[in-house]
Amino acid sequence: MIIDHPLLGHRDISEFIYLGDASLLNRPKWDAEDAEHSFYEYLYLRKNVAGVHKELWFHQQGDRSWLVISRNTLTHEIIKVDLVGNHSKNMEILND
Amino acid sequence: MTSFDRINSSSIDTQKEINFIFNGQKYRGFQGDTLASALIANGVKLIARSFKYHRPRGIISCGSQEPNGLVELIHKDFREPNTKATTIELYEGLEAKSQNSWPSLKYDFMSLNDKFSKFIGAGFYYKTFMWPASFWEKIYEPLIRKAAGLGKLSYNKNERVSEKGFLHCDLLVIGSGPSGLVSAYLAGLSGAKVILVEEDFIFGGNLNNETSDDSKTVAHKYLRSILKDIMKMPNVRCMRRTCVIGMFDHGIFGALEKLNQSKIDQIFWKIKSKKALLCTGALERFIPFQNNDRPGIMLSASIRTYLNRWGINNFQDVLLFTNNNDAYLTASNLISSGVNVVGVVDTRDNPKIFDSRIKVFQGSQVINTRGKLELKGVDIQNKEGKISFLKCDILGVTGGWNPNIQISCHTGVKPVWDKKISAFIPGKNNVSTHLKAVGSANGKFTLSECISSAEKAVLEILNDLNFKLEKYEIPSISPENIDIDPFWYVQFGSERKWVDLQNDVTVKDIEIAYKENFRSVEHLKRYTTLGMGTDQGKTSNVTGLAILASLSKKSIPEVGTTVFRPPYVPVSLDTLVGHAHGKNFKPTRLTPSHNWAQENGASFTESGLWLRAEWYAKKNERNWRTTVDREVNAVRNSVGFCDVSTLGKIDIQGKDALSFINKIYCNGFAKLPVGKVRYGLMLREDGLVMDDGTTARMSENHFIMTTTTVNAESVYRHLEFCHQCLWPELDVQLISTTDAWAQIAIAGPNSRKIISKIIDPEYDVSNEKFPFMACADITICKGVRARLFRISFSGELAYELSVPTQYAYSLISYLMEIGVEENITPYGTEALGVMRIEKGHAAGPELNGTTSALNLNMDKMVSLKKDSIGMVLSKREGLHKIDAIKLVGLKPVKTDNQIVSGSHIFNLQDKIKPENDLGYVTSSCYSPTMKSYIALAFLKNGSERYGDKVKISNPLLKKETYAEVCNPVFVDPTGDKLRD
Amino acid sequence: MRYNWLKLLKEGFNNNSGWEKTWKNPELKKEYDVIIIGGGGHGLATAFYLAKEFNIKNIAVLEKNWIGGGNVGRNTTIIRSNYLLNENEAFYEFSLKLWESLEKQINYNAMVSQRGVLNVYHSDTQRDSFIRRGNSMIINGADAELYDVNKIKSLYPFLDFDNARFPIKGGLFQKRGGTVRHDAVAWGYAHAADQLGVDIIQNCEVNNFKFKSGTCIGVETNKGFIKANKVGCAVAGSTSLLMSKANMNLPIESHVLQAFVSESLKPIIPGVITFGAGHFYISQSDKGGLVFGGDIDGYNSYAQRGGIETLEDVCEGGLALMPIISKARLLRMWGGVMDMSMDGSPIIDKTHINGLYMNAGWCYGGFKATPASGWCFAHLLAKGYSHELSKNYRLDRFKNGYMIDEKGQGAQPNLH
Amino acid sequence: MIKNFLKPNLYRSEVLMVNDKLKLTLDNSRNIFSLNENKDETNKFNRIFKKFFGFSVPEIAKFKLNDNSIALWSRTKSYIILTDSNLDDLTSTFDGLASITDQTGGWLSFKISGKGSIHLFEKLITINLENFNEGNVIRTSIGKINCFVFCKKKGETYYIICPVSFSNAMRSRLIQLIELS
Repeated sequence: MIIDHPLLGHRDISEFIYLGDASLLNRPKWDAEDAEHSFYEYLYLRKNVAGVHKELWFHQQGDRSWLVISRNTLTHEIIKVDLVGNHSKNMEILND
Repeated sequence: MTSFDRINSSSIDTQKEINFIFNGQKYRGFQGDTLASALIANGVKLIARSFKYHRPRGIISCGSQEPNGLVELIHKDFREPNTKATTIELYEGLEAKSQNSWPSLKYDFMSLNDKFSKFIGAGFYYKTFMWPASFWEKIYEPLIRKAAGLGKLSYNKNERVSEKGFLHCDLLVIGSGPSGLVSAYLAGLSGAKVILVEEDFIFGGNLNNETSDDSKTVAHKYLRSILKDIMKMPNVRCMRRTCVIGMFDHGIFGALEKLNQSKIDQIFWKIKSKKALLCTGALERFIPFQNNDRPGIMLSASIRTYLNRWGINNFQDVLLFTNNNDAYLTASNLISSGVNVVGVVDTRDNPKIFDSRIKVFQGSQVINTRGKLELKGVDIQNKEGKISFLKCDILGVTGGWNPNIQISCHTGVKPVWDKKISAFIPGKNNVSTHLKAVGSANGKFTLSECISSAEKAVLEILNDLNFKLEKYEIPSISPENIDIDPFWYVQFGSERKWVDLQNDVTVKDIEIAYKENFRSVEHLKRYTTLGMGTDQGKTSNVTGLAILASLSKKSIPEVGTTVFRPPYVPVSLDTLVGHAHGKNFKPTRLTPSHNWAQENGASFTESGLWLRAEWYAKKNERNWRTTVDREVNAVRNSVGFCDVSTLGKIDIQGKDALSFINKIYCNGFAKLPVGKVRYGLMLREDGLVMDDGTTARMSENHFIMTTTTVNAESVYRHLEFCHQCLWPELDVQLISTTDAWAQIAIAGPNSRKIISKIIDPEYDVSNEKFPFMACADITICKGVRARLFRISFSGELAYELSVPTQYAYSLISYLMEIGVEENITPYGTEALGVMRIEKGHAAGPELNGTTSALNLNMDKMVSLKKDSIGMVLSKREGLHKIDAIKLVGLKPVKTDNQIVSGSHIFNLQDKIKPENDLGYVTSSCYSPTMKSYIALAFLKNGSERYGDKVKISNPLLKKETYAEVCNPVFVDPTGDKLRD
Repeated sequence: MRYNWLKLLKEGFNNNSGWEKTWKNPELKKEYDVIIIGGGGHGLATAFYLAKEFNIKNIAVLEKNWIGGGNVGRNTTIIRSNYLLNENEAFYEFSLKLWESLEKQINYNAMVSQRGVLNVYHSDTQRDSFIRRGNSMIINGADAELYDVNKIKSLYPFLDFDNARFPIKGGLFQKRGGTVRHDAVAWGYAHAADQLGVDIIQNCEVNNFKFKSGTCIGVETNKGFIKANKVGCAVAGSTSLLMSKANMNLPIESHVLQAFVSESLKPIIPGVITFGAGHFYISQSDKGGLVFGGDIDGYNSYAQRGGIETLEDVCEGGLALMPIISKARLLRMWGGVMDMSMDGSPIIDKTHINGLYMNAGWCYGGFKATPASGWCFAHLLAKGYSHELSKNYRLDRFKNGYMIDEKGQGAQPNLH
Repeated sequence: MIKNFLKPNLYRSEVLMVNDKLKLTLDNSRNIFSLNENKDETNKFNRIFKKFFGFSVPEIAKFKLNDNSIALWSRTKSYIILTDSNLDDLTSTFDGLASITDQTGGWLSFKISGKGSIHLFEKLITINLENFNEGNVIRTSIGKINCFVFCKKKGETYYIICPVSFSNAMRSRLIQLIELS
């Protein structure tokens, strides 16, 4: 695969490392009432969509940036690549 | 007849003679021959034996679709099994032999199978060999395995290397036949970056197989001229002997280039193309009829190719069998070059006759053939059912054409059925790449269609890529007509009719499979092995499908399609590895002290990519244990040093560095003062231990974190995740500095003496001024920048000293000089390991990804009052089982009893059963300090069981010993040594 | 029909015209006691054991395409019981024992071939964890031997002993491990289940469950509604998609695992060999093809195909272990979609809905588990509570912190 | 300047390999630092940077150089500096504006020159060399070794900067490949 890095353009997949569902950006509050349950859901439960999947990749061999990639898990087609940013930007990426 | 009588052909150089050996016999061919063409020219018909029935077989085709002509290619130092004679470019001294036959190709013992074919039809083995069960491995399977298999593997000592590379282009043109040439030419004119690949060793594809008769002269002239132009275009890279083996995601194609005049044998290219055109032409179909597999039976157009491209006309009497017009072209060409054509057997009732010289048997079928090792003649049957015998030594068969669409299926796009040509063409909407098929590969079989469809496709592509095309010319070509009448197989007769020649799959096999309910295409393939051979069913899949369709009274598309998977042609595994084999499998990482260690007799061990000094043996030392004991004693009694640079070092700076670190470690860091180091325990978000290490506060906003060697990379990535994804608002910079600093542990009661000798006078390392867990930026040896940490892995008074990497060698040599009176001793990873076990420090074997802080007796460290990675989920019930395993020490009841790591622990009275399993030994060694074997282990309720005796069970090595549970800290449990 | 020598002989003489369907194509009934969704190895095995061991008779297996088209038909055919953790080892050893008697049970030759599985190691730490594993195996009634490098040299002379980047120091060997003709497992279970009256329905896709007051009462399919007392899902790879119809988010991601096969070659590789310093395992089929594989591609995917990067990585591992295969040619590559669970271990459990059960999360241990998985799932479906050996494969173990993590990778499916 | 009595291994500039198409040289005369801009200091940082080095901050994936220094963009707000200046010069200059990490000796730089370089890099890295122009730098991996590659003159002169622990592996890989071309 080829990932179109927002800053660096087309880079080969061999430079990247996959983490998983981009919902990992949305870490629950540690001191909330139901923290244990929400952390359980945050860490373990996945939508695992067949279709466009937002996921976290790390540019290990490149600029060490974390990316949110929208990729179709049926065709592997990549629709969008974003750099992670501040929390509000990340939430936009997740929700758009 | 010898290879010297060839009619003239532009594709071979009759001036350049080539000698080669086949099955031990010497032959001669010409520059430009393939092994197949040379053998045919030499009149060799019997080439191989089939897979299952060991039937005699000859060449049937002229390319990578060849199912029969597999040989073993013999090189000086290695052999290439299962090589297709039709794709081997002839070279001087080539040596090849037939496979899968014994004692000889002519008299093959295993051809006995043929006699029993009735009983070993499709899937027979699923229904038998079951009784008695034990016989399978012992008797049946060895027999089957011995019989199966084609070529033999040999050790590969190929001096010529494989390389890999990566190319980019706007347009990739796959195939250099008429459509490919037009595509590459027009794209080239526009200035686009084009790569044109050709599997063959000459460009031109079908252009080389046809004569330029009147109808084609114009076109051929034109195509030859643009081929010349393309070669001159700087923006077009022409790669012959290059086969695209697969299409992968995002427009990446794998292509294998063979280089014949170079130290490099082959290069595996990954080609990233914006657009790609599939110009791979079409493959001729075979027709199953009784005994349609005898040597001498070939594909009609392949005969034409051997005639026109290689100038071979040493055929006696040729008969052709067809359901379309193409056979007549073959016939005419043969007649014109003086070959006797017995006639054309045409399944069609009244075919248009093009050439009065050709005798036509219309509405007729070939129903059987004669001859054992070579074709002697055939029986044909006419409409009225009258059967007559025709003598011939060559039978050319054509059942029409299948577009060569394999590559278009590689990204999961199913082909679609084209009624007009009764064949599959590439499916559209190829989402993950932008591949288009043109010409014959898209079912446009005639020359005029090839050229016009290529033109059309290229213009669209150039438009998409914003390339402008100035004026260009393409001559108009008179259209031809192939007029095909679908005909899949001859019904007549109950003898075997081969569909898949290599795997010996017959029409009967397909009927059996159908009867037994293997009616999905995939079931059929898997049950009969149809199309599973090295030819990947290029000539058989569609025919098999058609037979299945007629059995189930369905149309072919209703029955299903056959999806092709990569690779397009089989590729040897070394191609995909390139340079990364042997010692180069993974790059080797050397420590700053490597050269010094080498000069001083260290033996090395792999630790991840690193090579580390394991120990420094002295001449007279009995074995490694003696050496390691000496190294340990030296540290415990005086002083030693060890290169610990492989530990990950991460430079953490910025205003919020401290609060960041405080979120990373589960224990408190908020109050870490400048000039102090603290041990940190890092959890994963799931609450289990990820890594541990120390972090030193060098100044207000400057910290140095160390990680374990194995986790250096993953911890760094984890920190970047926490910073960029979880807490981007923090002002923190993370830099990995593992390579920049050489870190030397200097340990032992005399370590302070040593440090004092090298540290510059302005620094005070007295216990008061530089106590346990102190750290500082310092200079040594008159101004060399360095960092000093008073930390200890061994449990002794100890320091870790960092200097810029390039000073390591010189520093170590200097330490050896000034440490003479203390008998300073270099020690390796083994002694390091022994001492950490003696001190009860957890390391790799204990931090195995399944252990919690509780298991390590560190649960008190986890601060519940702050947010840190893993804190919340570390509270889960399962991580606090009442009988949780705890890290403990083990002392053997007899000190000379070794406690082997990996042993399981049981209560003395308990049976060795899973439900009694209390834990396992993680690390063990002989402790010269305790004068005993010792071990660390995880034991249920461990911390409450100090003093108890337990059974150390190791059934794997048939060992059982007894040990006493104790505190994991064997040496200096109170930690006085560290502090004094 | 029963298969035996005589039958084969008879058919041979009468032109093989008398063979019957290996499994029938029955009419779909309106109602079943148990519906198994998924005609793969696990689904078919479950149906077979339900009928045979728990004598439930009215059973249907619904397969959306053709049976055996899932992972049972797309794997590297390895069977073994060499696990580290007792929770797993006991289960997989039970499975291996069932493999050993499979063919008699189903009257179909699946070519169970116990030619041994060798895992080589390259470091002391690796050796120690192999010793721990080998002991777990023996303690759980399996067989295991620790080989030193000389023993390995004598048995596998073609491995790289001279020029290896990571020298082989020894290996853990399980003699009873080996390979099975994967397709034949599906066909054999189908054949045997069919003989016991199980309805095997191909091309029947389940679009939804039907619930009534918190109970699952049947399934909606492309062939209409089918009523059932109990519904068991065995659709590894698509589990998340199916269970989402029951509003469940699962601790599962779907990933592609590729498998590779070479051209047919004369026998060279005895049994199964796995590499300890990279991702590679290999065996040789009875037809002579080298069957090998490595790691999953590592990103979520439902495409039954993978990337070329994995192929390269696998071949690198292969040549590092055994240079002799350099000139073997890759013939085909394909991918299967795995249920990768959050701890690398499977789930065989009830759901929050009465009458709805799931068998999932097999990562790439699914094939070797087929018999035990079928047996234990059948037990759960028939009795309503877990079989002793699968009682730890609970869905709620993640919530409560009872993960079964062989590799110690934590909640990252692509690392298991 | 340090006048200590420990000798650093100096890898100055030595030619490792030459043939008609390519020349491989080890080129290590300078100190190496990573310079990381602190949060919210961009304007001031850029100003001081230009003043100190004599060229402005390199844009994304670009590098700047003059006789004393080379500055490579390594990641957002982060730069690798090869320079004659020493740590104290930098710390005093960028105090509070950036985090400075001394990497001298941690990296080794190889110079590859000659008309064969494009064909060499085709076999080493995966990017499109057509668009890899003078002044461009990338961080990538060569034979699984993480490194920086920058282009001094397209098709002519390139540099590879690689971690010192991998430098032997990199060195032999480059020599082997040059021998083949």
